Amino acid sequence: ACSGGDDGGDGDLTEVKLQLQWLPQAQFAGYYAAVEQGFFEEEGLEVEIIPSGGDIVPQDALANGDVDYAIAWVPKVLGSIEQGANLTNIAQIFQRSGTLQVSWADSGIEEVSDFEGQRIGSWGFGNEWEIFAAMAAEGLDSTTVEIVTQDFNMNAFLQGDIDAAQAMTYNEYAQLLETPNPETGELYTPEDFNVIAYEDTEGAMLQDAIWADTDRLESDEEYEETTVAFLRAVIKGWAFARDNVEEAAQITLEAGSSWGPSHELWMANETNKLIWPAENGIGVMDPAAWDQTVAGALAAVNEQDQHLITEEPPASAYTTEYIEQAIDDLGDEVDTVGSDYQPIEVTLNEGGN
Amino acid sequence: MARLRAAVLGLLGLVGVAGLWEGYKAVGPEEGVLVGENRVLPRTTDLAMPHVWDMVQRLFEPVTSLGDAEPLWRVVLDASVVSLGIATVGWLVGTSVGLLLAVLMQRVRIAEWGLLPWIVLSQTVPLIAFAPVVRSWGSRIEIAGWEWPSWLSVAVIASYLAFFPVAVGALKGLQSPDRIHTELLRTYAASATDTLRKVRIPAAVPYLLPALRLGAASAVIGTVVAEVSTGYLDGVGRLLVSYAGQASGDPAKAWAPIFGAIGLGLVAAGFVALLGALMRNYRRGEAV
Amino acid sequence: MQDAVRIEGVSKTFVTRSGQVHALADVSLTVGEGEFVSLIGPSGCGKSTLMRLVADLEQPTAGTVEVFGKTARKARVDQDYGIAFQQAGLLPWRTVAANIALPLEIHGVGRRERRSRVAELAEMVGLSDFADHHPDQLSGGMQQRVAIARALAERPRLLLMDEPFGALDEMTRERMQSELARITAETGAAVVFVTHSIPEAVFLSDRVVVMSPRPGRITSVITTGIGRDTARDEALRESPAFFEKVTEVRAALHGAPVRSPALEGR
Amino acid sequence: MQDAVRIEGVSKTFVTRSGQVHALADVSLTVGEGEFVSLIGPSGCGKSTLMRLVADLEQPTAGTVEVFGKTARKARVDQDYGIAFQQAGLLPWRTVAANIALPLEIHGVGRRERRSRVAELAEMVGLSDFADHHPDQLSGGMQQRVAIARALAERPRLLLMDEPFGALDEMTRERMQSELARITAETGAAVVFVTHSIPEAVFLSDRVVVMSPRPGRITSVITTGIGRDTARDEALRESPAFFEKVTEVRAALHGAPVRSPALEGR
Amino acid sequence: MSPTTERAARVAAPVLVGVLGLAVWQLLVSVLGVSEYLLPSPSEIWAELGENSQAIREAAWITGGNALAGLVFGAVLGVVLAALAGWARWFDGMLAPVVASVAVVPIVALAPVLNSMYGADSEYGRRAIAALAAFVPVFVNTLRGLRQTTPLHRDLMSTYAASGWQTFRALTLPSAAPYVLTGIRVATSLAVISALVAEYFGGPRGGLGSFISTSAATSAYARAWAYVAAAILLGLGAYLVTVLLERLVQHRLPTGNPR
Ligand SMILES: Nc1ncnc2c1ncn2[C@@H]1O[C@H](COP(=O)(O)OP(=O)(O)OP(=O)(O)O)[C@@H](O)[C@H]1O
Ligand SMILES: Nc1ncnc2c1ncn2[C@@H]1O[C@H](COP(=O)(O)OP(=O)(O)OP(=O)(O)O)[C@@H](O)[C@H]1O
Ligand SMILES: Cc1ncc(C[n+]2csc(CCO)c2C)c(N)n1
Ligand SMILES: [Mg+2]
Ligand SMILES: [Mg+2]
Repeated sequence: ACSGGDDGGDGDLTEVKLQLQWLPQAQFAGYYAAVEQGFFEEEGLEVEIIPSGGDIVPQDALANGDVDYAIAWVPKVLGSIEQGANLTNIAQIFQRSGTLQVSWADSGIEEVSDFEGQRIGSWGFGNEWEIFAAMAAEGLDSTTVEIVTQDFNMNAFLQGDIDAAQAMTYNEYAQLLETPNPETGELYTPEDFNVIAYEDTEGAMLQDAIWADTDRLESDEEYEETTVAFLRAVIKGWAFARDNVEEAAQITLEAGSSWGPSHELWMANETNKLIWPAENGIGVMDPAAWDQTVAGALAAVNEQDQHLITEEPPASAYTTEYIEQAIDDLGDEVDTVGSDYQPIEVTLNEGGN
Repeated sequence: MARLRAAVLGLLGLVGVAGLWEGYKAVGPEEGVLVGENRVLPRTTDLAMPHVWDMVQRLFEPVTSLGDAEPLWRVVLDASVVSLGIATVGWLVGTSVGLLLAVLMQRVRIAEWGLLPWIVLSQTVPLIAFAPVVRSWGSRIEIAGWEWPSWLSVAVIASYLAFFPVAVGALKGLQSPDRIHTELLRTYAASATDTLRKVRIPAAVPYLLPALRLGAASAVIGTVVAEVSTGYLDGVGRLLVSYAGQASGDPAKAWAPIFGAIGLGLVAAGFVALLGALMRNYRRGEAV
Repeated sequence: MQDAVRIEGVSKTFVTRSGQVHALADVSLTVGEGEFVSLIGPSGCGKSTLMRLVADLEQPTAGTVEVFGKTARKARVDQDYGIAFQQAGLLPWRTVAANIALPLEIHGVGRRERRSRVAELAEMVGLSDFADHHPDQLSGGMQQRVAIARALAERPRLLLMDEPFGALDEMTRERMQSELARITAETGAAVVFVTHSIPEAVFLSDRVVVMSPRPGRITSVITTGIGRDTARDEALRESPAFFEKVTEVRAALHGAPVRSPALEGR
Repeated sequence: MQDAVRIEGVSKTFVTRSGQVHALADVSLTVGEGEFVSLIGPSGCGKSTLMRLVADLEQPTAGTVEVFGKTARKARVDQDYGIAFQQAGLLPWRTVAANIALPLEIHGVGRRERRSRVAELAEMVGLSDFADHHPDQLSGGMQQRVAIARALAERPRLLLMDEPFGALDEMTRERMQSELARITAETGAAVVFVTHSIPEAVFLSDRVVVMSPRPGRITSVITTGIGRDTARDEALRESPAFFEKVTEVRAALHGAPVRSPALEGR
Repeated sequence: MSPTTERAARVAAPVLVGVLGLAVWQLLVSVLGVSEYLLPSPSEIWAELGENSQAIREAAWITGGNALAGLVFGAVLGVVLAALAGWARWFDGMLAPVVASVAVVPIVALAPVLNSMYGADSEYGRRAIAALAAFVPVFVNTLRGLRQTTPLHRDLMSTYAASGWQTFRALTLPSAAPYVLTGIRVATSLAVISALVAEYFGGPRGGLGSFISTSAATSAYARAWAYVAAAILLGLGAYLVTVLLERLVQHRLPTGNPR
C-alpha cells in the first residue's frame, strides 16, 4: 500500500496514503491545501487523504501498514505505543491544545477544581484523558465527577444534561455560537458561557501530530526521503492555509466537508491559531510540551481505574529530525514560523450556514 | 380496491404519527413527562422535537448557504442511492453466504449442530467491534492492480448482518418439505442435487422470502452503521453523523438523513416484496 | 413368468428413544406378475412398513425382499415400480402436467417425449382439461388421480399404493376404485395396495392379505375369486358374492366380533 | 312430546366474491325427540350448512329453524344442543379433563360439580385413565371421543355431529359407531348426524336423509327400521337386512349406478 | 445414529467447533505470528477478562439493565398495539407503515435524536432504542399469534354462547402465547445489541459499549475484546433465559405442533 515504484525524476509520483482522524473539515486544511495547490505533486508525491469515522483509529491504520502516515492526538498514540505499536511523531503540527470545557456563565464552574460533583461531558474515544489529567493535577480523582458521553452536537449541554461540555475551539464551541438562544431568539454569544481552556491547565496535552512507522523510518531510506518530501509539502500547505484562510476553507468544503461556510471558515481560522505562530518552526516538538503530555498521560486514571500509560514512552516516540530537515530544505521559500501571524475575525451564522 | 384501502390507511397512519408528535409537542411540558426522576416521555423543545413542518420545509431549502448548494432532499437522495447500491451488494453477498451455509447444514447434520449455535452467537458481536478490522484487511488487498475499494468494506460488514436471517430461514425452508416429497424423490432414485433443485429449494421459498426481507432490512442497517463506523464519505451514514453534528444550530436538518435511511429500508423491503410477487407460484400454501 | 414381489422371512425392528418396536416378524409373501394384492389390518400392524420395504424406503432387519428378481434397491434405481401414498403429495408449485412429468424430468426424458407421455397420462386419469391447473385448484379426488398418473408415468410393472384413497369421502372413493381397477386392467401392472377398508380391498383385489399387530405378521390370505375380467362396477358392490367375501375378510380381521371398546395406543 | 328440530322451507344463499352460491333451497325437515337422523349426500350438497343453521352458526336466507320450539339463537344461548365436528377441535393446551370441562367452565358451573361431571363423562367414553393427558398424546379415535364427551357435557337433548368419524380409519370408525350408538341410547338425545358413509348412516340411524347438490335439497328420506332397541354390533353389520338398506340408500344416492368418471368441481 | 449418540453429538459438535475456532485463532497469533497488536489472542483476552472482571461486571450490569428495561417496555408496547391491531383491521392498516419504518431504521440514525429528546445524562435514550428494537418482533409475532385461532375453535366458542372476553381468555390468548414468546426471544438479542450499540453515540459512560469504544480508541484491543466477550455472554445469557422461558410455557401449553 506504500511507495509505488522508485521515485525517478521522470514524473513518476510516489503514492502516499495519509489517514485523518475524522471526516474532511478545515481542521485538516493544510493537507487538503497541499493536495489542491499541487505542493505534494511538486515533491513527487501522489497523496491520498483517507478520512475516518467513529471507529477507525488512525494510529492503528498506520501500525497495521494500511497507510503511510496518520494524524492523531499524542496521548492516544502514547496509549497505542504502550500496547505495542511502533510509531514515531515526525511533526507536531498543533502546538497547543484546542480543547475547552464550556459551562454556562452562571454555573460557577470556572476552573478544573470546580468539576467536583458535576456532570462532565466528553466524547470518549480517548478524548477524555486531558480531563482526567487536569483533574489529577488538581487532586481530583475521576470518580468525583460523572462522565457523560457527548454525541456529535452540543444539545446535551444546551438542554442541561451536562454541566460542562467538552468542546474544540474550532468546532463545538462554534456550534454553540451558531445556536439561537430560545429566550432571545438571537445567537448565543461568548458572554453566555464560562470557558476553561485546557491549554491553561496542567492537563494540557498535545494534539494533531503526524505519525510515521518507526521501523520503516529505521530501515527504509526511501521512506525517509518520502517523509521529508511529504513534510515539505505539508508545511507549504499549512502556510498557505494561514495566508489564505478563506481559500483554505473553500478547499476543504470542496474536499467534502459538510459544514456550513461560516463554520468552516471559523474552523480554518481557529486551527491556524493552534499552529501559528510556531516559535521553533512549524511541527518542531517543544520538549516541555511533550514532557507535560507524558506526565499528564501517566497521571490520568479513568473512572474504571484504568491508566492510559504506565511507563515513559520510548525515545523513538518522537523525532524532530525530519521536520527540521524539511524546514531547512525550504529555507526562505516559506515562512515556517509565522511570527507576525494575525487571525481574522469570523462571524458565525445560524447553523453555521 | 383493497390496495387503495391499504394505501389510505397507511397514509392515515403516518398522518397519525405526525399528529401525535405535534399534539404531544403542543401539550407536553418542555422538560418532558417525569415520573419521579424518570423521564418517561421526551422533551418538547424545538431542539429535541422540531416541528414536523420544519423538518419537511428544511428538506426543500439548500444544504448550506453556499451559492451553488443543492436542496437538502437532493443531497440526501443522492447519498441514499449510493447507500442503496452498497446495501444491495451486502445483501447479495450475505444472501449467497447464508444460502451456502443453509445448504451445507441441511446436507450434513453434524454441520448444522456444530455451526448453528455459533451462527446465532455471531449476531451478538457488535458490528463496530470489527468494522476497523474489516477495513484494515480490505485496504491491504490488492490483486493485479485492482484495489479493494472502501465501499466494499462497508458492503462486507453489511453482509455480516444480512447473512444471518437468510441462513436460518433457508435452513428451516430446506428442511420443510414433507417427508412424502423427499421420499418420492428417493423412489425416483434422484440425486441430492435433484432433490435440492426440484423439491427443497422450491419448498423453501415461503420461508426464504421473509428471511430475505429481514436480510434486506439488516443489510440497510448494517450499511449505515458501517458507513458511520468506517468513515465512508458518500452514503447516508456520513450525512447522519455530519448533520447530527449540526443539530444544535439546525435541528430540523438532522432528520433528513433519518428519513433517507428509513426510505432506504422501505425500498429494500419493497424490492423483496416484488420478488415475492414474482414467486407467488411457490407460495401457494401460504394464507393470504 | 417372473414374480413381481417376493418377500421371504422378513422382519423389521425400529430402534426408538423409548425402545425397540417389532414392526414386522417373519413375513413372507409373493405377488405374481399383474396380480392385485391388498394388505389390510389394524393400525400399526406394519402394512406401510411392509410396502416401504418393497419400495426400498426401509431395509429389512432380517429376510430378503426381491422385486422382479432383483434386490429392492436395484429395482428402485431401475424404476421398476411406481408409488402413491395416502396424501397425493403433489408439489404445490407445479401444475398438474408438471407434477406428472416430475419422474420423467428426473430421469432425463426429453421434452418432446415428456409432453406426449404426460398428455397420455392426463387423458387416462380424465384430467386433460386440468393440465395447467395447480393442485390447490383441484378436489381431493382429482389430486389423487394426478398422483396415480405420476406413479404410472414410467410404465412400471409394479404399483405400490399406501391407502391412496384414505383421505377421500366415500362417494369419491368408490368412483376412484372403479377407475383404478380400469387403469390397472389396462396397464397390466401388479399392485400392492394398503387399505383400511374391507369393501375396498375385496372390490379391487385378487388376494386380500390380512395382518395383525405386535409384532406385525400375516394371519390369513383370502382369494376373492373376482377375476380380472369381472367389471368393477355398482353391480359388483351390490352382489351377494361380494357381500360374502366382505364378511369373510371381516371375520378374518376380527377373529370374533369385537364388543369391548378396546383402547388404542397412541 | 316436542320435536327436537323443526326446519321449514329453509333456503341459504352465500354471497361470495365470485357470485352467489345457493347452498340450500327450500329444505324442510323435522327431527323428533330422541330420534337419530343422518344427512348423506355428495360433497357440497349443503349438509354442513343445514347443520350449522340448526346450531345458529349461520342464519337462513329464508324459512325458519326451530329447536325445541325456540329460535335457533335462543337454543344456542340456552345450550340446548351439543356439537362435534370432523376435526375433534380440542384445545391443545388443555388436558382431556380440561377440554371436557370447557363448556361447563364457560357457563360458570362450580369446580366441584365440574369435576364430578367430567369424571362421569370420561368414564362414559372410556378415557378415565387419560384424563390428565394432552390431546397430542392421544390417537385420533381417542380425541374424537373426548370431543363427544365435551359435546355431551351439559346433557343436551340434541347432538349435532358433522362427520365426526370422517378422519378415522375404518376399523376405529366402526368401533366408534358402536360406542356412539350405546351413548345416545343411554342419554336418549336426538342426533343430527352428517356423514359420507352409507353403512355408517344405516348402522346408526332411525332415518337417513339423502340430499343432492346445486342447489342443496332433500331428495329422499329412508327409514332404516332398525329400532333403538336393536344392538348395534357386528352381527347387525353382517345381516342381510342391513345390506339391503345399504343398497337402498346407495340407490337413492346414485339414482342409477354411475359409470362415467364424472369430474368433481373444486 | 442412535438417540443417545445423537444427543451427545448435538452437544459435542458446537463445542468442538468452538474449541477448534479458538485453537486456530490462538495458533494464528502465537505460532504464525499474526501481530498481537491487531488480533489479540484468546489467552490475552482471557487475562484481561480476569484483570477487569469487576469493571466488566458493573458495565454488563448497566448495559443489561438498559436492555431489560427496553425489552420490557418494547414488549408491552408490542403486545398492546398488536392486540389493538388484531382487534381492529383499520388500526392494523394504519400501523403497518409505521412498524415497517421502525423495523428498518438504523440505530445510529436514531441515537442522537433520542439522546437529545431524553437527555444525554440519562439512560432513557438508550432504553428507548432498545425498546424500539424489541418492539418490532414482539408486535409482529403477537399479531400473528392472535390470528392463530381456527374457525373451528371460534365456532365452538360461539356454540357455547361465550362472551368476547371468555373467548379471548379461553382461546385467543392461549393460542397466541407461544408466538408472543417467540417474539420475545427474538427481541431479547436485539434489545441487548441495541442497548450496547446505542452507547457508542452518547449518554452516560459505564456500559459495555462505551468501554469497548474507549478501549479500542487507545488500541487496548485485548481489553476491548474482553468487553466484547462480556457483551456476547450477556446476549447469550439473555437468549438462553428466554429460550428456557419458552420451553417452560410450551411445556405447560403444548400447542400440538411443537415447532
Ligand atoms: N420410522 C419408524 N420409527 C419407529 N417406529 C416406526 C417407524 N415406522 C413405523 N414404526 C412403528 O412400526 C409399527 C408399524 O407401523 P406401520 O406404519 O407399518 O403400520 P401401519 O399398519 O401402516 O399402520 P396405519 O394403518 O396406522 O398406517 C408401528 O408400531 C409404528 O409405530
Ligand atoms: N361460508 C361460506 N361462504 C360461501 N360459500 C359457502 C360457505 N359455506 C358453504 N358454502 C358453499 O355452500 C355449499 C354447501 O356447502 P356445505 O359445506 O354445506 O356442503 P357439505 O354437504 O357439507 O359438503 P362436504 O361433504 O364437502 O362437507 C357449497 O357449494 C359450499 O361451497
Ligand atoms: C464517534 C465519534 N464521536 C465523536 C467524536 C468526536 N471527536 C473526536 S476528535 C474531535 C475533534 C474534531 O475532529 C471530535 C469532535 C469522534 N471522534 N467520534
Ligand atoms: Mg400405514
Ligand atoms: Mg360438510
